[in-house]
Amino acid sequence: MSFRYEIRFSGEGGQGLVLAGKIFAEAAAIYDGLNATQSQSYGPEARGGSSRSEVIVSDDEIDYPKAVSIDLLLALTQEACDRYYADVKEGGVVIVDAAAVQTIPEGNFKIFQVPIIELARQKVGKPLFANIVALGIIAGIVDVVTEDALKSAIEARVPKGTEEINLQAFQVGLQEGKKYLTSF
Amino acid sequence: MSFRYEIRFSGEGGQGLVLAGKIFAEAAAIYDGLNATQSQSYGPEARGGSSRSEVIVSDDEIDYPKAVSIDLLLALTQEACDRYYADVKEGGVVIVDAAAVQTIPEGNFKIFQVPIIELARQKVGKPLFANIVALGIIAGIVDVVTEDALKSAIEARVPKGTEEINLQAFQVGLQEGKKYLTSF
Amino acid sequence: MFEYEKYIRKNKFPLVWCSGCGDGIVLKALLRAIDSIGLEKENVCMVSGIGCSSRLTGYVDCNTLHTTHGRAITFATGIKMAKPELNVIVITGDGDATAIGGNHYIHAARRNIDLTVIIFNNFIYGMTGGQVSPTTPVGMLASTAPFGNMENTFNISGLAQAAGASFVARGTVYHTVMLEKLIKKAILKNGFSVVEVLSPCPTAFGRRNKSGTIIDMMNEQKDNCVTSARAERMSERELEGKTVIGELVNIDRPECSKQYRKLIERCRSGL
Amino acid sequence: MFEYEKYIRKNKFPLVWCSGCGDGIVLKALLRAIDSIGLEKENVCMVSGIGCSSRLTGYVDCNTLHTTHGRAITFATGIKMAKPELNVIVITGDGDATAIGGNHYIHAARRNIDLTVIIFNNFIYGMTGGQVSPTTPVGMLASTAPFGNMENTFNISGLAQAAGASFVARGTVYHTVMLEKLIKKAILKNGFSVVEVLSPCPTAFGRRNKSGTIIDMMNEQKDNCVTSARAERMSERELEGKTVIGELVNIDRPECSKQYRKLIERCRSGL
Amino acid sequence: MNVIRVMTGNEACAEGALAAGLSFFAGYPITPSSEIAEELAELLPCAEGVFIQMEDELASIGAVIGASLTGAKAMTATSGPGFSLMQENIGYAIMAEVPCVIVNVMRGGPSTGLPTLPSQGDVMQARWGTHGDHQIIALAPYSVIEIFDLTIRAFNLAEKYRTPVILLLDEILAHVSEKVVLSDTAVRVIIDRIIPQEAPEAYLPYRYTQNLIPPMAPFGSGYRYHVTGLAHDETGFPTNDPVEIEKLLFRLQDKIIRNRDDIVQVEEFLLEDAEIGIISYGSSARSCRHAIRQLRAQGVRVGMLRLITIWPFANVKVEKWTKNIGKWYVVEMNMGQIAREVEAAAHGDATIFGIRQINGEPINPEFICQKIKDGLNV
Amino acid sequence: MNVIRVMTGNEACAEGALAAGLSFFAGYPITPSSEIAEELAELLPCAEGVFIQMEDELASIGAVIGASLTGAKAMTATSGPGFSLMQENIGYAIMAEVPCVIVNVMRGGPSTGLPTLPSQGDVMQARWGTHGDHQIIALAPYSVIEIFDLTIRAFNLAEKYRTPVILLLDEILAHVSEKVVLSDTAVRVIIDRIIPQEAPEAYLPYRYTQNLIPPMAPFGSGYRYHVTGLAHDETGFPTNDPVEIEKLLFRLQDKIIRNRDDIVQVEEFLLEDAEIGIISYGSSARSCRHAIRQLRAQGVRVGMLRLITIWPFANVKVEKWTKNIGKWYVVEMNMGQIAREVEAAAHGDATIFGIRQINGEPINPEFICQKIKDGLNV
Amino acid sequence: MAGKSNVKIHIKTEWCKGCVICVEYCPTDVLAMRNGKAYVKDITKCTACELCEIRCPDFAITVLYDKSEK
Amino acid sequence: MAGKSNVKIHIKTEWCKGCVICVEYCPTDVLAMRNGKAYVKDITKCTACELCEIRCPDFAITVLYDKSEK
Ligand SMILES: Cc1ncc(C[n+]2csc(CCOP(=O)(O)OP(=O)(O)O)c2C)c(N)n1
Ligand SMILES: Cc1ncc(C[n+]2csc(CCOP(=O)(O)OP(=O)(O)O)c2C)c(N)n1
Ligand code: SF4
Ligand code: SF4
Ligand code: SF4
Ligand code: SF4
Ligand code: SF4
Ligand code: SF4
Ligand SMILES: [Mg+2]
Ligand SMILES: [Mg+2]
Repeated sequence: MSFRYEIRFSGEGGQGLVLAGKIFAEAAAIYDGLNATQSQSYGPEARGGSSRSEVIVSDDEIDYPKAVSIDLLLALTQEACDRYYADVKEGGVVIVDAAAVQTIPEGNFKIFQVPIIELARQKVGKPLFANIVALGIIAGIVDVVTEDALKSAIEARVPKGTEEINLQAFQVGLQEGKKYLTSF
Repeated sequence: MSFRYEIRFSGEGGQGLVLAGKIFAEAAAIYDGLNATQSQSYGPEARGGSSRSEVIVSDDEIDYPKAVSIDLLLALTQEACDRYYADVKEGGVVIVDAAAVQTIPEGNFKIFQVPIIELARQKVGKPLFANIVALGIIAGIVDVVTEDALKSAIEARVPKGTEEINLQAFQVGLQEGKKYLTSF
Repeated sequence: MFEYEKYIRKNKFPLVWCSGCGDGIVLKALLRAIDSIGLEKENVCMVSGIGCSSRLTGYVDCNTLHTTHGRAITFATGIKMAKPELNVIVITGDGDATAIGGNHYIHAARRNIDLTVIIFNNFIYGMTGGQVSPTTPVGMLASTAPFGNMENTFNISGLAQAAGASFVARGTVYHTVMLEKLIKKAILKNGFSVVEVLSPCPTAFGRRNKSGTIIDMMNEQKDNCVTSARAERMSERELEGKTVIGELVNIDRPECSKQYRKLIERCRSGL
Repeated sequence: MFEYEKYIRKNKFPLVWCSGCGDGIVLKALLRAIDSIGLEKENVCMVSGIGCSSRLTGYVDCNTLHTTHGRAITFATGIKMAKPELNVIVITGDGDATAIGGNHYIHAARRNIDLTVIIFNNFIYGMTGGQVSPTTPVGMLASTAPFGNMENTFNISGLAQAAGASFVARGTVYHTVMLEKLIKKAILKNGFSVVEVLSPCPTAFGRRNKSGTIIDMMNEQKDNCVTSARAERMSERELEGKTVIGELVNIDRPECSKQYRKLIERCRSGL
Repeated sequence: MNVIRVMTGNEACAEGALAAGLSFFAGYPITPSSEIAEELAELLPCAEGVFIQMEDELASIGAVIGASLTGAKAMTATSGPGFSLMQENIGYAIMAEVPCVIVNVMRGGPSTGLPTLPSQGDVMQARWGTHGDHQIIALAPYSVIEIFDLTIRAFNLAEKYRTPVILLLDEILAHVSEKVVLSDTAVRVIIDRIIPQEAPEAYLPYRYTQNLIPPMAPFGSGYRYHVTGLAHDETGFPTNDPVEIEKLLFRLQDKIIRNRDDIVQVEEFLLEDAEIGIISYGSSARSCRHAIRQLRAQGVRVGMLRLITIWPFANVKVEKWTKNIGKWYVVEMNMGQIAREVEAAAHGDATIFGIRQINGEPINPEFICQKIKDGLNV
Repeated sequence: MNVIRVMTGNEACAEGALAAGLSFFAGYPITPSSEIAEELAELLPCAEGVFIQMEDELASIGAVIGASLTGAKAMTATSGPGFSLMQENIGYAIMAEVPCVIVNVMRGGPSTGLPTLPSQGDVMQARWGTHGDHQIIALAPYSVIEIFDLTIRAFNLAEKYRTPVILLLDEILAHVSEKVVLSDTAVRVIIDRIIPQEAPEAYLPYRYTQNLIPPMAPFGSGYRYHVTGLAHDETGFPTNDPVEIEKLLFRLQDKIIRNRDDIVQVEEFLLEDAEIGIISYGSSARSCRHAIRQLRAQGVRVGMLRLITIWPFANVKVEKWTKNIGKWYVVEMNMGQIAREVEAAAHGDATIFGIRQINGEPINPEFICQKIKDGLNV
Repeated sequence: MAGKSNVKIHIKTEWCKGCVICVEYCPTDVLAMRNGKAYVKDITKCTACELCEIRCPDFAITVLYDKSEK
Repeated sequence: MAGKSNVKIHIKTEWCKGCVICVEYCPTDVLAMRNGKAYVKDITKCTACELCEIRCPDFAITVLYDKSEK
């Protein structure tokens, strides 16, 4: 049977989670020849507040483009984590920012506490790169999309002139992620 | 069976035919205890052009308020006469202004050529009163609504201060009409 | 003798307007202005809204568009932006342009799009039988102002100026020759141009307000108007109760459709 | 210390607006103005359209009405005419008031109906993410003006004046104290009053136009504004590039809702 | 005492509104509705009410909603093009539950169409003209006196159910003059909106009361609350909570649907022994009555189910009658807008024929007779 | 060559329009449609086309009609509130037969409702929103690539039938990013309007041609004629002649209705062996496909008739399939707008259930599965 | 003032609506009304000033003359 | 400039959005930012001018002092 992998990127407005989702989807769809959809949800209030972006990857047609049972949840804030962990499926993966998420949810899933924002600050220079670092971490932990595809998608999507530093951020995440390596 | 009497007042804009129709309807409905409806039709162009006003009088409820077979047609212009005479029912009455309508329609109806406008000018003072003169003529010729009812309706409807002269116009018409007396 | 026949749709005559309605006089001035410029009928597009005055478009042998109430300027904007080589003339009434259509009027002025808007101001809603308009003078009667209008009125020309129009003028049907010249200037102006024409409505306005015949109403124009040139030399007090006619505004500002063509050029040349 | 708590709906806080959005500063000035007049909350009615700024009404503990985009003034007109004893304050954005709502804006000014309209001018459509507005300066970027805005802009205040407003003022969020005073005067004025407030949008306008932080944007207000009093003593050239703030128009004209009450009196007394 | 008058439909509408307690009218002139405004311009100030001619129809409906929020009984009147322009704010009145009456005097459409000629082409628009799911009440009188009565009823329903009510007239009814007998003494039922009894602090403007209709406090009466066109909870403040959204939208639906029996009125005219049924409404129903009398005189047993309430649709009655009578004609001055509804309600139980006319002329009774007689032979 | 891209529905709409030959866009921003305008603001000038942001939606549709009259392929995009404001002039475009495309990206209603959340609540409004009798074409794609294709088709139908065409998207489709494969080489069918062949003197702008669609001369091409929203005869000038009126209104109806076969498209998805049918459209149809696959995996034989053309309604297909399959679920994000149409078309031949959701959330496939499984036990 | 020779005034009565504008504003009293329509009372006084033509709202008057003579 | 005694500045951190306006426009450098929120760095310099309060868009600052002392 065909596979369907659901990722939810969550955190707050301004953390670039929609971009992360788009890059992931493009990596899958354009460079890995899979199907992918990406969507986001708008909070009740347009400004600020929590933000979420979902990517579905599949080798078949993707009918319903919203998450139904999440394979992987990334949460960069406590609020986002609290709100979304319950949607993660049994045996799924939850990656949280180690500093921002202090209360760790319990459930039938693997949890990874990674100092994502800190890594971005220290090893890339700005917390702004947390979204790309997170992409690296995901690539390190799960095997849905190839590293090469993600790199190509990053190069194509980020603003001209920032390709280098973004790829560096990806590498930082990748290495960190590989420490937690799991198999898909 | 109940009776239904249909009158169409026709001529051109500004001849007061809508007012004539309303007076006739009020005479029947308010003062003679009958039912009555009055309606008018607007030409394709709002300004000027031919004008028509229809009154239906009945002792029963009036369902369809438009003329279906006309009992009496008043025509103050040739155009109006040409346009409407065909809707007059067999044995109906057609009253035309003797000066304005030169081509007399042919059909199975009684036709009366009356110098209505001329009477208004000469005996009342202004051609403007032709509509009230016509009411008198109709009252003289057919017996649908009582003279008294028409007089009361005229008094109630015409602008304050003009009651006298309008009643005079009615009398002028009435006398003329009686010359042609017929029975209903 | 001017050959109106060259520009009219003769088989649609006689005109729908009432006897004495000023609108026919404006139509003639407009045709003479078009002729004097030498515009090709193919390249003239007249767009009107809804109202007595807006029926004008049916009579002119060019590209004519009778739209919805108040929206003529929006249709005209689409035409001008899509085909800037057309001369687009908007025919509208005081109600059409400044009541329901007021927003489009000020926005077209702001954009300074090259339309010529001729507003037939009869101070009333003629078509619907004499309701009050944003230009009905205070105290005047209308079917929906049976106790006399008590709302302040628009200064149609002042509004266009404040919104950004390039050319604003006021004319009357009495001053027929001047009217033709003002319309001509307005058409020739590169930018948003307005000619407000005081065009009496003897039926819906005149009758109710006992303004007398159309002659009385035109004589009133003769007696009551001063040209903008003369008005400049008059004091506030002398001007009281007078109507200023003639050219009121004539300035140069960037025009919308041409600005857009420049952008296309820029994109095309990859700048 | 001012007791804002008396006037706000505390349980709706924190405010929906972005960090640094000027709108909160205006809200505070408005509350202080209301307090300084001594208006009863029961008798204050705030009516807004749709937009970031229009979300303000949700936060004030009075009769509040969040209407449809561009139509706040029409609802407010109904309220004022039906219940003239209410103090009706309209909260609106540059887009809400002058793009989609432009017609109601000029008509309310024409009628000179006793509303106080506070226009939050951030030169952009904030709520929908930064599209060009009729006040976006020429050359500035917006999501629907990716090559820079090339349309001329409205002078919001000038438009109100031309349409007939009684009171027109312009303020900024930097000049907070003056803003409070202008709003107070506007509310007290018997007639149509407008306060245009320059309220920076760091998100939808600032980011795209590299205007820096909200501090940079407020400093720009500090550096670039001259009061109307001072402006009168400045030459055209000196005024170039400056923004005039303060009271711009203050005249007395018949007010609409009161005129109507007079008519009712007239009818009642059978005159 | 009875007063006998001859008046037009538009006059009757204006006077009915005043009798219902109208105190605010905002409108913009349009044929064939303008006389309603003209009447009220004259009558309202004398009744201490407000008449205002707005700059357009968008503004008219806005002002009406605003006035209603202060407690006024408020109305506007228009025709097709203006009715189209009002659609956005009709939706607002539905969402914010602001009572008001909107008169649409139908003329020929689409677009500017036939400004002076009658039609019934806006029936479906009255139901579906505004965006988003909603319910609406629409009434269609068929005589001048019924215009008077149903105008009052429109206000009663608006106030009772906190909702806009649409009164559908047509050019014929608007302009026909007809005898009406107005009784001074007859007790007229006038319903006013329910105002809150609780203290302001306890007031929830959109409370889920048992009858689904929250009491409504006039602005300026000491109840300070928030009104919005956004989806909102009981407090009146915006919400994006799916549960609250659903609760709201279902309440808005149910307050109308569950009260169908109170709202829906029909007239059953000579149906008891009928072998052929007619469904009609408004001025077309007058043509039908005329035709029915004529047909019956010729021995054809025809009757009519006349819709007085158009929306919500008289499903129950139509279902019942289409089970009883197998052949129906739906007579209307449009291309079959109500015929579609009848079709759906009949579930195949009866054959439905449309008698339609869209040429700007009223439907001639003779035409109906002919169609029905033609049908007898097949 | 094939180009693989990931794009949103709104982007696909903008690009589809350009591929169809769009050269004029006028609009006013509104969530969730604004990105269509934003894309085109950037792309149109480079394609020598015109983008203009108007002062409101009334102006937007006006400008679009004006531009189309000069020969441009013209479009606007909006959402519920703006769509309501456009209704008057949509009627104008129908009456004057001016081709154009109107995109309505549906969000929750009524009124301001749920600006950022999806719904399918404007389906009936698309059919009946403007006053007067009329026909309309409306299409509802269900994927990003289908948005691209149907945007082109919308232009083709508009130009072919001289009529406005409505493209109904919803918030989900507008904002979802999806893989699309665009082929450079595949021949895309692009239909342009028919222009007159006769000399200007002989041109009748509203001629009763055999195919009912009069050729259309662009303004400024030497054909000087008159266009009005009043009822008009073949010459384009106003008429009140009942015969001419009827001719016009029937032609406007028939040019759509007689071409149903060309216009109406449906997708029959796993219907052949189905015992239970689903009817759905737009993004709801994606939930249905997901549910169908799941149900079939569990042995439930379900299939779907997916409406691609919403209006004119796919009566023939629905009639056919409801005769074949006795149990149907109509799945939509509204209170059952299309379910009513299905009911009418089924004539009682099948039982119709609605699966509705109006809480701002997309319909979860699990919810559909559950409903259908619940139905198995009764 | 003596009129021009060679002047002809053509009045299209089907279009004339009898508004009297031409009569009123003719400087030399050339025109008059009869049966609600304008007619030429005395062409000899006509100066071919065209004021009647220019102001007739209904396109009903045409002033014809040989321009070379003017 | 010496600050006022008896002044208290209350910052409601739940409402503060960290826009820095208060910090920037405090004439005597009383306030500063920490973790994206404003805090009172040195109350002794505060003159109770209320400029911070008046300009805080988020109602997050309250300046409390005994007015009689002013
Ligand atoms: C949307 C809409 N509202 C109202 C009308 C009715 N209507 C037609 S013309 C008109 C006013 C005309 O007044 P004006 O523009 O001054 O033109 P006039 O007839 O005086 O030349 C009105 C209100 C309409 N056609 N459409
Ligand atoms: C009829 C309609 N059209 C468009 C919109 C979308 N919309 C909401 S707010 C807005 C513009 C807001 O701009 P502005 O009035 O300047 O307020 P700001 O958000 O900048 O404070 C728009 C276009 C709408 N809600 N309704
Ligand atoms: S009603 Fe007035 S504006 Fe209309 S045609 Fe008659 S005179 Fe002219
Ligand atoms: S987008 Fe701009 S206007 Fe809207 S809340 Fe944010 S800063 Fe304020
Ligand atoms: S041309 Fe001049 S002089 Fe001759 S009739 Fe006309 S107005 Fe009189
Ligand atoms: S001006 Fe023209 S319409 Fe008027 S009376 Fe003279 S000829 Fe006739
Ligand atoms: S009150 Fe004045 S001095 Fe004190 S912290 Fe605030 S701004 Fe600074
Ligand atoms: S001004 Fe207010 S919101 Fe901004 S940083 Fe200071 S306390 Fe926080
Ligand atoms: Mg007018
Ligand atoms: Mg703004």
